[in-house]
Order: sequence, then C-alpha cells, then structure tokens
Amino acid sequence: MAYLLILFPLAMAAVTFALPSNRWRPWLLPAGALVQLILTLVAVFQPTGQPPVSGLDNWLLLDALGKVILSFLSVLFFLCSLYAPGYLALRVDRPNRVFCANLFVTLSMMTLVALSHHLGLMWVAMEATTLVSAPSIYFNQNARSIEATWKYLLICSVGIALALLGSFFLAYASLKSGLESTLLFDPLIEAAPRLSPQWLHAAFVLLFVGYGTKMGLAPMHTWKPDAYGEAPGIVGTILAGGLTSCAFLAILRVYQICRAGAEAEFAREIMIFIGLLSMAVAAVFMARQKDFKRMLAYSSVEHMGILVLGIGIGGLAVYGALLHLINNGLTKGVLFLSAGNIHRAYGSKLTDDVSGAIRRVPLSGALFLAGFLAITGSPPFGPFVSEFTIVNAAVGSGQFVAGGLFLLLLAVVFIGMGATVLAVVQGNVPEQKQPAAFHDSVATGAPILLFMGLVLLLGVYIPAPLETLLRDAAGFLEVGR
Amino acid sequence: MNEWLLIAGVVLTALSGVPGYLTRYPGPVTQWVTTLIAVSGSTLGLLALCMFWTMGEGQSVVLPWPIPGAEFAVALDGLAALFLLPVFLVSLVGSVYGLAYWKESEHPDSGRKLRLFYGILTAGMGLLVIARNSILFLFGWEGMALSAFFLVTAEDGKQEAREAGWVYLVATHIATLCLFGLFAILHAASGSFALAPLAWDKVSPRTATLAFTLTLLGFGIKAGIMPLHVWLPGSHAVAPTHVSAILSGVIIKMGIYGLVRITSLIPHPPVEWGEIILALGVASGILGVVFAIGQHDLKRLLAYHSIENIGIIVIGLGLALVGRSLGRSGWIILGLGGSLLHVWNHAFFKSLLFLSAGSVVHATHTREIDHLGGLAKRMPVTAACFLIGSVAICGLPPLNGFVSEFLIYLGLFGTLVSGDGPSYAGAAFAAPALALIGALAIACFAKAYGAVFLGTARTHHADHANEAPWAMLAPLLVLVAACVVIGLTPVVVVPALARAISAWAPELRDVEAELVALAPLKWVSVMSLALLTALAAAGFLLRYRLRTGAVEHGPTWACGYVAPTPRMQYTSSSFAQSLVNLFGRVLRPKTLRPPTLALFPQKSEFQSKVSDVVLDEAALPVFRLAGYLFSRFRVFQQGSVQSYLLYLFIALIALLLWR
Amino acid sequence: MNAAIQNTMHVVVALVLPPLLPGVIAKTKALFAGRVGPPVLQPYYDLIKLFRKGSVISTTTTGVFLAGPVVGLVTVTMALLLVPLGHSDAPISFTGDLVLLAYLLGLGRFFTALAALDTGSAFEGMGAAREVTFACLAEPALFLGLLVLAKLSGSLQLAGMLGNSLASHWSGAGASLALVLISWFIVLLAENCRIPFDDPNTHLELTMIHEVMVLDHSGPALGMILYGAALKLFLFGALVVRLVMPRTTFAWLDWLIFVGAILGVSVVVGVVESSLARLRLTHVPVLLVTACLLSAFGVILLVR
Amino acid sequence: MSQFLDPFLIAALALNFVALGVSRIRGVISAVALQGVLLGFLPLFVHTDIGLRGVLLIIVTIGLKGFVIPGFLVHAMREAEIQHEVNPILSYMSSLLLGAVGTGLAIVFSSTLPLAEQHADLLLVPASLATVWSGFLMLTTRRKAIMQVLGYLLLENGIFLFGLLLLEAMPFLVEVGVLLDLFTGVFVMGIIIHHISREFASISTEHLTELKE
Repeated sequence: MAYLLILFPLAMAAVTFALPSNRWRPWLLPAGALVQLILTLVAVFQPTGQPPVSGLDNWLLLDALGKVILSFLSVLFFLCSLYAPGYLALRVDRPNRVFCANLFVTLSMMTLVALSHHLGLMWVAMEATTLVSAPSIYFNQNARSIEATWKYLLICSVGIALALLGSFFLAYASLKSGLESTLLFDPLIEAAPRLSPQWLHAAFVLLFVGYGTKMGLAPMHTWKPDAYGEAPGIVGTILAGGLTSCAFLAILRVYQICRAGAEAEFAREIMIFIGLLSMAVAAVFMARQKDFKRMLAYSSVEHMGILVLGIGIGGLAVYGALLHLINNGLTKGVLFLSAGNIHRAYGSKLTDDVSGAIRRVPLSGALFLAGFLAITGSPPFGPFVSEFTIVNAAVGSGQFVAGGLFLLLLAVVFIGMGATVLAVVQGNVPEQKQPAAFHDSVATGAPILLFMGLVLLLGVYIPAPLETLLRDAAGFLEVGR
Repeated sequence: MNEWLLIAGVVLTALSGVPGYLTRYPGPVTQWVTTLIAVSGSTLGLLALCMFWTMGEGQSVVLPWPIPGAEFAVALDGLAALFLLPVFLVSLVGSVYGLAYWKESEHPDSGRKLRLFYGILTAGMGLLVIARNSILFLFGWEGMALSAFFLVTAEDGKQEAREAGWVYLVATHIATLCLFGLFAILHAASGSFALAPLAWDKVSPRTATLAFTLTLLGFGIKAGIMPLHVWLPGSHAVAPTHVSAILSGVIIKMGIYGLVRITSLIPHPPVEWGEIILALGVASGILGVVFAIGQHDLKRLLAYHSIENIGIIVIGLGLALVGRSLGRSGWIILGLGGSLLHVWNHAFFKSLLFLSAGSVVHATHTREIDHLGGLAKRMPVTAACFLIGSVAICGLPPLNGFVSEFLIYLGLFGTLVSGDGPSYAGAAFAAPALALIGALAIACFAKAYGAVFLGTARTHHADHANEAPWAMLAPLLVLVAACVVIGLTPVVVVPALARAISAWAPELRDVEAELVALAPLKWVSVMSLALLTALAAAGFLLRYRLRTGAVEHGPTWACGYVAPTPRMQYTSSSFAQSLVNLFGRVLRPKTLRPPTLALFPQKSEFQSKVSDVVLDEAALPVFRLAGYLFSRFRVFQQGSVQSYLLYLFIALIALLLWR
Repeated sequence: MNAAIQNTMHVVVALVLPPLLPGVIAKTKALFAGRVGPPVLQPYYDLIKLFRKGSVISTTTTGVFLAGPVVGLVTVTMALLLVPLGHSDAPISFTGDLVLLAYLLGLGRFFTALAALDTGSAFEGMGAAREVTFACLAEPALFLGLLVLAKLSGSLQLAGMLGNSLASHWSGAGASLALVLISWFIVLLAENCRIPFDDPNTHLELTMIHEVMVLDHSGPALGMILYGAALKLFLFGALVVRLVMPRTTFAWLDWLIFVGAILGVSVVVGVVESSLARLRLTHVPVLLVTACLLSAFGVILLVR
Repeated sequence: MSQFLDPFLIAALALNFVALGVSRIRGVISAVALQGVLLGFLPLFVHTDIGLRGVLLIIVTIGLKGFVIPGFLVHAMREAEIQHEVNPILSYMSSLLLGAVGTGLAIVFSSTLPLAEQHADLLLVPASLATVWSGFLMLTTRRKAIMQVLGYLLLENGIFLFGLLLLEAMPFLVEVGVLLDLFTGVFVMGIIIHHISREFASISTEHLTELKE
C-alpha cells in the first residue's frame, strides 16, 4: 500500500510526460489525483485491527500524524488538479509537459515525506520536493520568474542542507550516548531521554531553521513573496498548502523527539518566539502592500507562524494548530486561485491597476473577499475555529502574553491585508488599455467554490472522522506530557 | 416552543435574500418576494416574543454541535426578549421601507446584495441575542458585523462609502478579536463556553480586570461609546437610510446587549466598574450631542445623537452596576429599567428620525441641512413624523423618551436620598449632566427641524420635493405609534422590563411590584394625557379666536428690510455657532474665512466644519504613523539573495546561542 | 384649612397674580429712573387688549407657528401646578415631579424656538438660537440646586423638597442653601430674559433673546406668549421664594408672606435691572457657568 | 589510521581558503572539485571495515563531487560565456580573514561539543564546521550565481564531513539519495544559471533584485 501511494503518482508523472497532446495532458491531473485521493482514503480509514500501512521495514509508516497530513495533501492536490485544466486551457501557448509531470512528482514526494519515519529519507524527499517544484515556479518563463525560482531554489536548498546537518547531529546524539546511532524515528523517540542534550539542542535548532526555511518562517521566509508572487496560482496553492505542511510535519517529528527528550521547554520557547516573529514580520510587510499576490505570500508566512505558535503553546492549541493547517491550506487555495483569476482578468497584480474586481469578475472577486474574511478568522469560516481554539488554549494555560500578542498581531494583519483586498475588490473598474479576455467560467470558478465550500463546512461542522483523526494526531504529539 | 418559533424566524430572515439573489428574474418581483419572506420571518419572531411575554418561559434548546467547545444552545429569557423586539420590529419596517426607498429598478447593481445582507443582518442579531454559548454568540455577532459592512458599502462605487466602510470594518474586527480574548478568559474561569453565571470569586482580580477591559472594548466599540465611536458617524451617514436606521436603532444596541449580558454573569462586580461605565456614559452623552450640534449633514447629526443616547443608556447601566455592587435593589431596578426602556425608545424614535430623514434625502438628493428648508409644506406627513421623533428624542413629555429618562433620573436622585445603607453620591452628579444633555438635544433638534422643515426652501431641490410614497410613510406611522403608546401608557412595558431586570439580577425578588412602587408611571401617563388634552383645548381656543377675529396674511416682518431672500434665513450653522464656540475646545471647529481686503469687499465665503476629533486627530494619525514606520522595514527585503542567506545564518546562530 | 381650598387658592394665585410681576418690575425701574411709569396693572390691560385684537400671520409659516404660543403657555401652566406656593403643597405632586417640571419647560422652549424659526426671519432665528443656547447652561444649575434640596429633604417631590422641613435646614446647611439661592436667582434672570442677560424694554429688533423670537406673533398669540412669560417669571420666583420662606402654622399668614415675598422678588429684579447694564452676549455663558458652579459647590458641601 | 586522516582534513581546510581566495572562477571550481575527491577518500580512514557498499559509495562520491558536477559547472560556464573574474562583494583578503576567524571559532566550538571518545581527538568536526562556514561565506559574499552554487557545494562538503562520523547510521540508500539530490540540485541550478545568462546576458545576481518591497 505504502509503495503504491508513492509510486502511483510517479507512474502518472511518466504517463503525463509521455503524452504528446498539450491540450489533453492537463486532464490527466484530475484523473490521477482522484485515484490518489481514493488510495489515500483507503489507507487512512482502513478498519481498525489491521496492521498500519508500512514499508521498507518501517522506514515508511503511516501514523496518526501522517494520516492527517496525507489525507489533507491528497484532498488539496485533488482540488487544485480540478482547477488545472481550466487554467492551462488559458495558457495553451505554453508547453505544460514538464509542468504537469512535475506536479505529480511533487505529489509523490510529498506523500513520501508524510509516510517516512526515517529522518534521512524524509530529508531526501523534502529536498526532492524543492527541486521538482522549482520548474513549476518558472512556468511563466520571464525575468521575474527566473529570479523567483533562483531565490527559492538556493535559499531552500541551503536551508535544507542545514536540516541534513541537523539530522546528522541527531544521529550523533544517539551515538554519543553509547546507543547504536540511527535516524529511524521510533528508536530515536525511545532513546530520546538518554540522548546527549547538547547535541539534541543543536540538532533541533538546525532542523528547525532548516525545515523552517522550507516552511517559510521568519526570518527565513525571504524567498516566499517572490516565489508565490511569480508562480501561477495553482502552484502557489500547492506550495502554500502542501509543501509547507510537509515541512511542518518534519518540524513536528523533531519536536516530538525533543519532547520525549529533555529539550521540550527550549523547543516550545523557540516555537512561540519564532511563531510570533513570523506573524509580526508578515504584519509589517502586509501594510500598504500593493502586490496582492505577494500579500498572500506574507499571509502564508503569518499562518506558518500561527502553526508553530500553536505547537509551542501546546495542550489544546496543538489540536488547533493541526486543524489550522487544514483550514489555512484550503483557504489559501481560495485566495491564490481567485487572485490568479483576478490577475488574469486585469493583466496586473498591483492595486494601482486593479479595482472593482467584484464587478469585473464577480465570482472570483467575491471569493477573494470571502477568502480574506475567512483567513483573518471571522466566523463562520474554518480558520475562526482553529484560531479561536489557539487563543483559548493560550489563555487557558495562563500564557496571556502569547495570547494577547497573537490577538494583537491578528488585528494588525487584518488591517494590512484588508486595505489591499478591499482596494482590489471594491470600487469601479478602471479603464484598461487592452481589456483582457478572461471572464469567470465554470472551469476556473467551480474548483474555488469547492475550496470555499470546504472552508465554510469546517467552520460550522467538523466531521466525526476528521475529528478523530485530529484528536489522535494531537494525542500522538502530546504523549508523555 | 418560543425558541423554535424564533429559530424559524431567524432562519427565514437569513434566507430571505437568497431566492432574490440567485434568480435573475427582472423587475420588482424579486424585491417583493424578498420583502415578503423577511417580513414573515420577523413576524414569526415577534409572535414568539408575544407568546413569551404572555405565557412565559419556554424550554431552552440545546443541540450538540461538533465544534470544539461549542454547542447549539439557545434560550429566550427576559433580557433576550427585550432586545429582540427592536431587532424584529425595526428590521420589519425597514425592509418595507426599502421597497420604495431602494427600488430594484433604481439600484440594479446593489439592490439584490443589499436585501441579501439585510436578511442575514437581522438573523445574525436574532441569533446572537438568543445564543447561550459564546461560540454560537460569535457566529451571530460576526454574521451581523460583516453583513453590516456589506450594507454600509452598498454603494462601494463611492469613495466616501468605501472609506466609511473600511473604518467600520477595522473597528468591528478589533471588537471581535477583543471578544475572542474575553470568551477565552470566561472559558478559563468557568471551564465552559456556556454563557452562564460565573463563580466569580474564584477568578483572580487581575483576570477579572482584564475581562472587564475586553468587555468594555469589544462591546463598547460596537455600541459606539465615546471615544470608541470612531466608526459610527461615517457609516451611518453613507449607508442607505433604512440601513442607517437599523444600524443606529438596533446594531449598536447589540453592543449594549453584550455589556448587559456579560455583566449579568457577574454576581458581585467591583464598584469601580459601575463608576467607569457611569463616567463613560456621561462622556458619550454630552460629547455625542455636542458633536451633533456641529454637524451640517443631517444623517451625521442623527448618528451623533445615537452616541448621545447610548450614553444615556450606559448611564443607567452604570447606576445599576453600582447598585448591584452595593446591594441596592432600587438603583438596579430604576437604572437598568430606565436604560433598557431607553434601548427600546431609542430604537423606535431614532429609526423614525432616520427613516423620515431618508424620505427627505430621497426627495431632495442632499443630506446638507443648509441646502434644505421649508419642507414642512411640501412633505407634511414626513415633517410631522420627524417632529414627533424630535420631541421623543429630546426626552420631552408626553412621548416615550421622557419615560426612560424619568426612570434614570429617579435612580440618580435616589443615590442621594436613600438614607439607609451605603449611599453613593458620586452618581448623583450624572443627573445635572443628563439635564445638560437634554437641553443640548433640544437646541440641536430645534436647529435641525427648523433648518430642514421650517422657513423657506434654500435650494431648488428643496423647493421641488414631493411627499414620500405610502410604502415609506407607513413604517414611519408604525414607529410613531410605538413612541406614543410607550409615552402615554408606560405601564404596559413594566412586565417586560421587570422580566429583563430579574433576568439580569436573579437575586432580586418580585421586581415588577418594586418597579411600580418606585416609579409613579401612572402619574406620568396621567400628566401626559392631561398635557395633550390641555394642548388640544388651548389650541382649539386659539383657532376659534383666530377664526372669529380679523386675520390678515403677509410676508414675514424683516424689521423694515424690503427684499429678504431665502438665503437670508438663519442657517443651521449660524444657529449652532455659539454652542459650537462654547465647546470649541473639544469640537475643534475648522473655519475658513478669507480676509476682506478691499474697501468695497468682493464676493467672499465662509466655511465652518466640525469633523470627528477622535477619528481625525487620534485614530487615523496613529494608523498613518504605524504604516510609515512599517514601511521603513522594507529595506530588509531588497531582493539581494546574499542578504537573505545572511538572515538565515544569523537566525541559526541566534537560536544556537539562545540557551 | 383643608386641601381643597388650598388647591383652589393655589390655582387662583398661580393664574391671576403673575402679570402683576412685570408691572411691579416696570414700576420699580421707573421709580429708579425718576419717572412715574406705567400703572402696575398695565400688563393686565395689555393682555386683555391683545386677546381682543386681530392678528397678522406670515405666509411663510406653518401650524408650528401657532403651536409655539399654545405649547409655551400650556406647559408653563401645568408646571405651575407642580410647584408648591404659599401654604399649599402643590395640587399635583408625585415622586420625581421635579423632572417633569424641568422637561415641561423644555417642551415649551422647544416649540417657542420652532415657532420662531418657522417665520424664516434671520432675527427670530438668532433669538431662538440664543434662547436654547443659554437654557443649556441654566438647566444644570437648576438640577444641581434640586440635588441639594433632595439631599436635605430626603424626598423626590417638590412638595417635600420645598416643604416645611426646608426652613429648619437653614441652620444646618445654610451655606449650601445660600449658594443655591444665588444660583437660582441667576437662573431666574436668565430663563426670563431679564437684565443682565437680555433687556426686554429695548426696541424689539434690538432685544437679543426672548422678545425677538416673537417678532411675528401678534394678537391673541402674542397675548398667550406674554401671559406665558409672566407665568414663567412667577414660577421661578415661587421657587426662589419657597427656598427662603419661613413657614408658619397659619395658612393665611403663609399666603400673605408668599405674595409679599414674590412681589419683593420682582422688586429686586427691578432693582437689579436698573442698577446693572446688559452683559455682552459673549459674557453671558460665564455668568451661567458661575451659577452652575455655585450650586455644584453647594452639593459638594453636603455630600463630602 | 587517523594519523592519515588529519593531513587530508587539513588539506581540505586549505582548499577552503583557496576557494575563498582565488580570483578566477575556474580556480574555485577546481578547488571545490579537489576537495570533493579528498572527501571521497576519507571513509577509508575513518572506518576500518568498509564493505562493498562502502567502496561503491566512495566511487560514487568521488565521481560526482570530483568530476561530474565540476565538469557540468565548467560546461555551464562555457555555455554562458561569462568572463572569468569572481569579482566578489567582499574583497578576497577580508573573506580570507573571515574564513580564518570562522575556522578558529569552529575549532573552539567543536571542542566544547561532547564527542564520543572514539572521535574525541579527530579533526573531523572542526573541519566540517569550518567548511560549512566557508560555504556560507561564499554564498553570502559572492556576486555571481555560479559562485553561489559553489558555495552550496562547499556547504554540502562540510556536512558530508560530519556525516563520516556516523557512516553506519546512514544507510546506503539515504547516502545515495543525498548525493542524488545534491547532483539534481546543482543540475537544476545550472539550468537556471543558463536561463539567467540568456535573460540578462550575465550571471551576476545584481540583476536578480527586481522582486523586492
């Protein structure tokens, strides 16, 4: 099963790569994604009692945490793939062979990350996701996208290289304390109490910074606005929803080892600090942001901050963070895709040229606005539930300062983000020199509606299976607290 | 039973706009359908209220709700019922009014949106009032807040609408975040999200203070208490008028509801809370009306009066809180009773005023008071309604405004005379303040009514205005009726008030009897009726005398000047000038007066403007400064990949050296 | 002597006596000016004449124009029924009637101002503006005084506040009461537009406040206004008098003292008018604020 | 056997300085390549018993780090026909100084780290840290994109050095995976460098500052 989950997308990638027709190739994406989704659901919701999905003598193991990430990844990818044909149909001028194939490889690598219980293997997969997603950012093939790709590739590779060093430190920590050195996750957890603290300490920092770079935490976030700003909306969604989640998973794994070891307090301090810092940086750079795609990138930085903050606060907030991972990913889908549509409709992503989207492209405009309200934590949308859970946990555990700063930064972000969003959505449509042909259509609208629907659903009702998944995952993270 | 009726009503109103929004059927049909559904929804709600007041408490509804900590808990108690009446009544008349005021044909691009969110707005308020779980409350709250935003920016093509809407959105979101914090604290204190009385003694004073501050901020912003009112005037001015009516008649009351509900959860509040709220009430009352006097925009003027009336309501609440801390049931009953009754009264007469003002705007296409005049002749019914509204809002007998202020006065004087037990003279000073507020209100409405409806038309628009259609007049009459009934027979509201008060302070025994004992409402109605009959008689006498005696008609005596023009009338701004100068320190009026240079001065002009001090001289500068400071940080993101890698490295080293 | 007679007495005095006051004032001023002056009963003659005369009504006006005088007169009349005079505790008296008193006067003021604005004349607009403006400052002074009385008497009815017990408090809380007395006298002058606030005797266009408001009224309407003005003067006079008046057990004596005192008040007003000049408009608020502060100080003296 | 190890390491360290100090890109490339070759041989000295997979690994490492990647970079350079000066942001002298300082610090820092007794006296850890440091220096103080690739390579070399400490912990598959990733990474970077030079007619990253606030 595990192999199937990883290899099927690779196979699809090969097929996609082989298929000559530029027009029909995109349709393989939804098809493949659907199958993958079904496979995932089978793997995740297999009846209790069966042995867990595993492979390579437990290098691959689908644990509670992995289940959440994996199912989320495939849902996200599926929804994006629904958008792909409509989008690529607008870009028939561009060859999309590499693009589509890469998407599949990315999917497979993300699955690998979600499954792998071996830090080394996880590192390999993570770096691989970076490499394969780079060309997708370069899809538009102009000066700006080259620059974006270069920065993305270089900074992430360097960051992840540090993560590798960190993994080595971890292994050495076990070696130092006379254990047979390993990078396997479960033995590390068991050995954690006896790991040499200094090495564990250094290892955590390296891994946190390394994978944090990939996740886009401040101050390692610098590549994000460029990459998200230049990549097509769909790639933005997969980066902001998918890859970041993988990086977050990696950090969670490391955090688990620290929690089992002596470094829990230290790790949580750092997470709270970096989380708040990321939110602050995002807030600062969102203010007066003219480029609404870059603004979305900063919003992503902010929410990565919220995720680690949630873990740092601990307790109920862990549940909140995991829920927020899903909510944020889905809402980002709404935002990036509708922003992409608006970008197409105006031929610009600067608020100087864009206004009155609600009139020019009513559906995308409305969705963009709704997505904004959702991501800033207004009921009845999903992010409200998760963010409120985190606040509640912070206050409940007496961490008033963290909770207060969290709320304060949410307010600042809202103001910064809202100014830009409303400038885009409201008002009258400016005179365009050569009005773009783009208009809302089912192909480019329906998938976003699906995203929005899910966001709304998660706001008013959390299905029991998801609830159990999250509870298990949170419990799995909180063992030994 | 009542609860289910209410839920049905809420759902109906929420969905009222949907069919109209989805179907693109041309013409007025969608608009009629929408209004029909909305009206029936509100009617259901009102029905439920009647049943509640006649038959009594129903069974509260509690359903599981798969969201962490949340449950769908709904209950209708005295407080909720009291706040629900304006919700349903005002939105009902408002949606009828909208039929003619915001015709689909006249507003093709905003009409559907407007009706959709109007329904959601009503439903949101209905939900938040009956919610007994803070998460459910937040859903209703935000449903209200956001739809209100879309209503304020109904005409988002206009710059001023966008700006006002933006200010509103920021304010309301900050309020919501405060509520997040508040409910989190309450959860920490009580261990559940249920909005039920707290074991307050277990809460540390620090936490309690924090909770109180958040309550004050979160709900105070929504209620528009000075100085948290910054969003209020702008949005009231630019919103479509039947929206302004519900904004100022009902939505800001939701802030009051929050204050009342949360304070009801706390059995023994520190006396300082009451003091603070009392002081805030006095401040908003006086400043609100003072700012109102300075306005040239009819709707802005009314908006500032909302701040004033919120002030009066808050004074009552503060008195009640003080009473609760000191265990003086009389103060609780009179203070809270007056403030809650004023919630009703203000909802009625303020909507009445806004809707009549809307008819004026609709007929003359301007909100500038000094461009109007003489409308009493062209729009007699509207003029009469506005006059009644003015008398009511100034708290003058024989209308409803007087009754509520009467109760509050009694309570305030009571703090002096109640011999036995702890007295609290500080509160008494609110009485003269209230008197000042009343007198200023009289000045302000003399100005407004005089300049708009009396004298002669100052502009062409005003000269060619026509009386509003019946769809716009009927709602006015309903509200007039409400004002008159409460004014003449205040006894009818006693049961509702009593229930609300005992819901707020369960420790009190047979509130109704005590309220009747404390407040001679019978006398009030006797005197009001006597006043009316006396007026009628005297009026009749004068008429009779005039009919018998010789009466000739001529121009107004201009003290010998032979060619007076409408432009020579005393304008509203000159009417207000002396008061504006009197409070110049607060109002900071900006005047533009070009100096007269030549011996024979040429055509010149004089302008004066009173803008919102808090917004323009405190809030906005702060935000601008923050924006500027933030933009200074951009140097760190100048695109050089080397420096980016450097940050990465620095972060690494810093974290390594962390501990 | 039983209540019924007291009340009839009250009504009779309240309705008949007032026009005498302006007459007395005029007479006083005349004497000070060394003139003979009009007869003391002149106001009565004027009123009778006015009620007989026909009237001129501006074409600009609406019903509000005539509502002004009516409301003005009716409200002040009702208010007089709430104020205890002579030996009687007001015919109508209930908890909180003081609020009704103030707001009845407010209602009258509101409609008088509207009636003025109804004519669309700049002069009357000006008058209305000043009337309502100064009232804003007079009102708190009145209420602060009432606070003092409420604190002293422990009652919320004018009858109780200005009742028998009051005289006894002069020994205990004389300072506060004195302050209230001064500030209420200032309020009396302001509310009735006497010098130093306004000069009723100047030629109509030049008077600043009250008279100019009623420029366009004529005949019966004007009569109502003048009568109303007299009643108002009487009302405030009564308040001031009851504040200081010693109470005996003999009803007739009380009534005599009262009538004498209130005529005395009008004499004092006359003296003030002939010895002071009219204040500059811009200085009027200062005087009124002083009145507020005086009675506020009175309250503080009590509750400190 | 470690007496053979240290000279190698010192040579590797020396090569760091060469890489930092040389003014011609080709020089830097060959320095890095040579370092790669050296590193390739190291496992022989660290671990007494290396099986077949050890040998395989050595060959792969040397092949990739020593020849394929450098060759590819040279090719990319020729493709982009750029001039051969490094012209750094930070002068050679100061980067050398910084490198020296960093190396010193690395030695101090690693002496504080608690090492397993069998590695206590090895230069491995300091060497690896120092190389990582020089990699960082090159990444942050060089203008041309290709130089940053080389910096990245140095960084990886440093990490590889540390990896030698726990060869048995790292399964073959992962080692190869790492190397593969490294190669692909450099390969993709090379492609992008090619595009950059085509787009801007130069590979100086100064052109890459369009995207900013």
